[in-house]
Amino acid sequence: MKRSLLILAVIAIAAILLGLALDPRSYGVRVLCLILMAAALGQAWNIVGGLANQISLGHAAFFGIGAYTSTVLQVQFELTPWIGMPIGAVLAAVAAGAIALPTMRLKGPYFALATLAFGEICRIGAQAMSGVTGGPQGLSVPFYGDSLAMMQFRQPGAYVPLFAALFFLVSAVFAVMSHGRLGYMLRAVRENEEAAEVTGIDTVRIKLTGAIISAACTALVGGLFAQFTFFIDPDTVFSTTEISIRAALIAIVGGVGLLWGPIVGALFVVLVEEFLNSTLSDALPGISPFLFGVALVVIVIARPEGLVSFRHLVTDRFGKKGKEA
Amino acid sequence: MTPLVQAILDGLLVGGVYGVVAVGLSLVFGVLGIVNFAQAEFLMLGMYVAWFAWSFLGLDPMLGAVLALAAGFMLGYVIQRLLVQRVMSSDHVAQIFLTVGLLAVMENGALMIFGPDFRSVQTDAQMISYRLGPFFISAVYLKAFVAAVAISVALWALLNRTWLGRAIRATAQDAPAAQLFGINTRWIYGIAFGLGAALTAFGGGIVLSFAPAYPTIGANYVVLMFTVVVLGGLGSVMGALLGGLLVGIVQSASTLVLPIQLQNLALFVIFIAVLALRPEGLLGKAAK
Amino acid sequence: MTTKAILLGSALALGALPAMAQDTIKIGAIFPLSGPNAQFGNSSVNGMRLALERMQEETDGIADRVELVVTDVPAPGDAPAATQRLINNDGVVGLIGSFSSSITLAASEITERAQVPMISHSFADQITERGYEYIFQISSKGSAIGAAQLNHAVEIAEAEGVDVSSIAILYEDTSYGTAQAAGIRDAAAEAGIEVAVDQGYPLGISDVSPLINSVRRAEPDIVFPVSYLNDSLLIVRTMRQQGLSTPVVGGAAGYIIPAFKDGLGEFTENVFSVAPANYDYVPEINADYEEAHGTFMPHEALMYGAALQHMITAIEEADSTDPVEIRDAISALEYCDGFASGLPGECIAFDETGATTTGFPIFVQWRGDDIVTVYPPESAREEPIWATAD
Amino acid sequence: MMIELENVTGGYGHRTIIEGIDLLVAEGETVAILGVNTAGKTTLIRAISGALPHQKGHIRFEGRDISDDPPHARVSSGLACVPEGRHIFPQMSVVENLMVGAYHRRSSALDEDLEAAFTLFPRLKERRRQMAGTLSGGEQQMVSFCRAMMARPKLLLMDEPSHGLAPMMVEEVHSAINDVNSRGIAVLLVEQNVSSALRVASRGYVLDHGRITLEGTAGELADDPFVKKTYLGI
Repeated sequence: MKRSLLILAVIAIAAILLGLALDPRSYGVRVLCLILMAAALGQAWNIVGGLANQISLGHAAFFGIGAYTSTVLQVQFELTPWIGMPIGAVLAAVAAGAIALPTMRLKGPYFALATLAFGEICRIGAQAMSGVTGGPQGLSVPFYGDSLAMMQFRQPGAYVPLFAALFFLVSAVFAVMSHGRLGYMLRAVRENEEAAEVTGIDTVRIKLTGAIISAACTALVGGLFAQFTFFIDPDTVFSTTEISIRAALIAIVGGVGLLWGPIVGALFVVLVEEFLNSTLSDALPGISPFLFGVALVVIVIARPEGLVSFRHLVTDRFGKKGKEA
Repeated sequence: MTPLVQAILDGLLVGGVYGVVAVGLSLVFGVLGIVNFAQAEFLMLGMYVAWFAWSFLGLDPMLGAVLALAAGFMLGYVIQRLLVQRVMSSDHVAQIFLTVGLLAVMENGALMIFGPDFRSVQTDAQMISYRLGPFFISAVYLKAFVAAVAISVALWALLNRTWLGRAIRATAQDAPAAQLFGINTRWIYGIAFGLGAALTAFGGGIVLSFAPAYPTIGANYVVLMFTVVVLGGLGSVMGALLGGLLVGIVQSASTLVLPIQLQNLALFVIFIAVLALRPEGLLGKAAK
Repeated sequence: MTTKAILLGSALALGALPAMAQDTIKIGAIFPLSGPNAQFGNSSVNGMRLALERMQEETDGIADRVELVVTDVPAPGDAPAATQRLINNDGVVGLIGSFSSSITLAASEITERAQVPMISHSFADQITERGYEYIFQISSKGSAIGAAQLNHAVEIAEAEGVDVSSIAILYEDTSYGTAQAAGIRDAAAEAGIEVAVDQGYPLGISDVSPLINSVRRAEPDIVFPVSYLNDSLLIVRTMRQQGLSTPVVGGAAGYIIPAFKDGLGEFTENVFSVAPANYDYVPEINADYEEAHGTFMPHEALMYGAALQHMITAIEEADSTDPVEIRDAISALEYCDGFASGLPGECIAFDETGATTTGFPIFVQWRGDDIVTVYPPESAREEPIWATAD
Repeated sequence: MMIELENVTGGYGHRTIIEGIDLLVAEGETVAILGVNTAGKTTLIRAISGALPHQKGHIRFEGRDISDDPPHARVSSGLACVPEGRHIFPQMSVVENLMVGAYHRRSSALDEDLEAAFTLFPRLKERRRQMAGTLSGGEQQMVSFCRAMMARPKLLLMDEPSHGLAPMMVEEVHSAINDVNSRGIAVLLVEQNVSSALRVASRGYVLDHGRITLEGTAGELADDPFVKKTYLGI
């Protein structure tokens, strides 16, 4: 575990140094921030998706709650995101607890669909509560210029250390969890829930803890996202495709349940997307998301276990019918 | 009382269409065990097929829907054999993300092939409604409902009265055992996926009679389809059809008490509650 | 690992390149070319290309050196990266876009900080109410358009001796729908008109019967729907089905595009809509557009064409490719030629917030395959016909 | 020879469960395979029915090599299976379950076969319209058995047919096996209940840790000291 933390720190510092080397106004620096953000998002998802194998498709709920909490507090009370973001994390944790209770027993696609519906509920809720959230018209982060106290800067370069720190924080949480008792128990639950219960593991509590930590981390990413883009609306931050599926995708493309999975996944997803967008976007509308879809299909077919592989899938025709839920 | 009856009537008619659109999703899940996130793209495809049939052959969308059925079947069968079959024994994660990738490919492929234009049809039925005392029955939704009922009956007969149907159901319930009795389950998976795609595409043809086709139209229906299927019981064919009627009625009747903006919120809350309390669906086993 | 390394390297190298070429001047265009608003994004870009072409033919100025860098931004989440890329990699000196308000809002956060000017025709009031210096809005704000949708309709009706005492507002719950509905609502309150039905509905609704049922029960004098195409077709059809003859006054977007006619045929006749601009001011430009694209020029093509011409003229006036100087020139310029002569007010000029000082909403009415400007009287090409549907 | 296994090795993934199996069943013969729980009996049955993902060696059915045939093709050759755990189709009626058994023939002339099945187990006739999932364990075993017979097999593979059944039912199942056998259908029977298996079968093999360790006639095996000690508890 110490080695993992050390490598993570080296990656984070390397990212910061790279950020310093690049022009702080440049697109490259923005891409660097996006990669770090994607890695943090994928890693936060990985806590429930990877360690407990609960395929959540509703993490946009927590991302959105994080983004809206810090932004609303900033707009209404001029509260700094340094305080607003942790409050958002707490609210997201509460939301995660609330949704975990009815959905925890669900498995596989059932869990995925229930969480997906939860994300949609949050999106519709944010749209309807226009008094607080600004409704469908969205919310702009007040412009303070360069202000460390308000966590905002003119140039994307200044965000690199923030994203690097967040990336390190979330990844370290994952590393500590996966090596620690909690991670061990989550894995036990993943492999065989009944057996885990028999050996005295309180599976409900374990899964709840995992869900809450994962949601809090996701909310922090959402809060920093709002500070980085300055404008949020319900369709963006509660988006099933742009946030929920993307968070899962990053972890899955890299390798579910692995510390390095979301990092590899974030590099792959963000770079391929940005590469396609910057080279093909004006050539033929739709070609870049089309090719991205093709890449996804090819990866899933060629390496269903992700780019970093680890899991032995025993294909027992009698034991596993592909719909064990 | 009149508004409520009218709301139920409206909900029932459009609910039949929801049922047909969603039944393909349920069939695919029931037989293959795969949640197909790309299912709504077959609706989009069906709408385009029916639109071209209307535009170039002058066919009513209800007839175009039959062509859509055939096209949907062929495409679905090929996709299953070439792609989906390869992840049949993989983890759920791989299965879900294969279909997410397909969604992106199909939606953007349609944009590149058909362009971004809205394509709608004009039929006489669109502007007519029948009056029954104080009630209105929209001709276009009535036609859609009749087509939905007809295809549902055909599907029921196929599943329950033919060797192919028995093979499909046997594969859904216990694929390894089905294999032991001479059922080529791989082939059945292809047929079932194709059939699911065909039914959703047929639904697309019907939908074209009242809504325009464009490349991202599937996104408007995807959440609705999942709701219908979950209420009816994932994997249950008849449940999906009944679930469609139920969703149509809930959507329509809820607007008498709730702002219509929140109609989907109400559906999702029911959705999660059903999953948590009755994962076999509100309409349960009896419907299968 | 090697492919990844190459991708990473190339992406970052792209960022480090100063991409400003010597003789071409690049202007960025940010529009949804895929996704649900793709059609509107495409026609906007078509209008801009036509505007550039005509300017290059007609003048010997800087237009010959202008290159339009178009990029697809289907959703607000994609806007920041695309905007940054256009500014830093392509070296655009100004941006035009985007069709939808939320994309414009997201993109303008980047242009403001990068100090690059952007001209938009999105409706949202917030766009020029954040105190930003680099964003310009050539159309009236959503609230003003909503107010005009109500006030103009009432004026036309009352001129015909029809009394308006209660109305229905039906709007989709998007940024555009809610903003404009708020404008209608406020104007109704001011005019002392009862809002008998006030319903927002989810985008992509598949059955509007519940909405129409409530309209039928409330019996308003006018129905004001604000929506894109899908819902506009459903609303008009369902009303016709039930024999409701309440006049419909559309809220731009779905009501003034060629596809509206494709979907409704003869039933579009005499349907009113508010609009930010209409092509019948500039028949000659419209003829060019129609020849190239087969339909009349929708308002977004006209507006964005005008926006581009304004920006090019401002670059010429500034005699500089420094975005800050261009911004000042855009702000100072009153541009009345070319596409701009097709806008209500027939010119483009901005106040210190970047909002338009010349533009105002107009009323159009469907006549056959065309839409004609009918109100206010000083802008009208033809007289409005207040005919209730039979 | 009905079926002939030559040096068959197989398992799941990288795990080998059975190794170097040589086995014969003659026409009309009933052969038992004995062994403890983890000996590999079910794996062997799956190798024969074609449901094992990885296998090597040769399986010949009536002299024809069927090693590479998928399971559904082996049914048409004349092989039918009563799988372990019954594997009936729970949401199909009894009649429909039986019809699936005749799927490879897809003929409409099923009434005769259905009648034969109902004669064998009259109780099924009473419940012909009932969903199979709602039947008792013994009744489900009857369905599973009849379903296999509907395929009109030449060789019937039976995997633990008496597992989890009441003693009365066990008797009924074994008498049904005798009945089948008397009609000239060969049976390969896997049983944990060694004493009753040896009463039904004419020959047997003992499987231990995936290998055949002993073979002989039922009488020889019943007298074998190792079999006595290990399986019969004598």
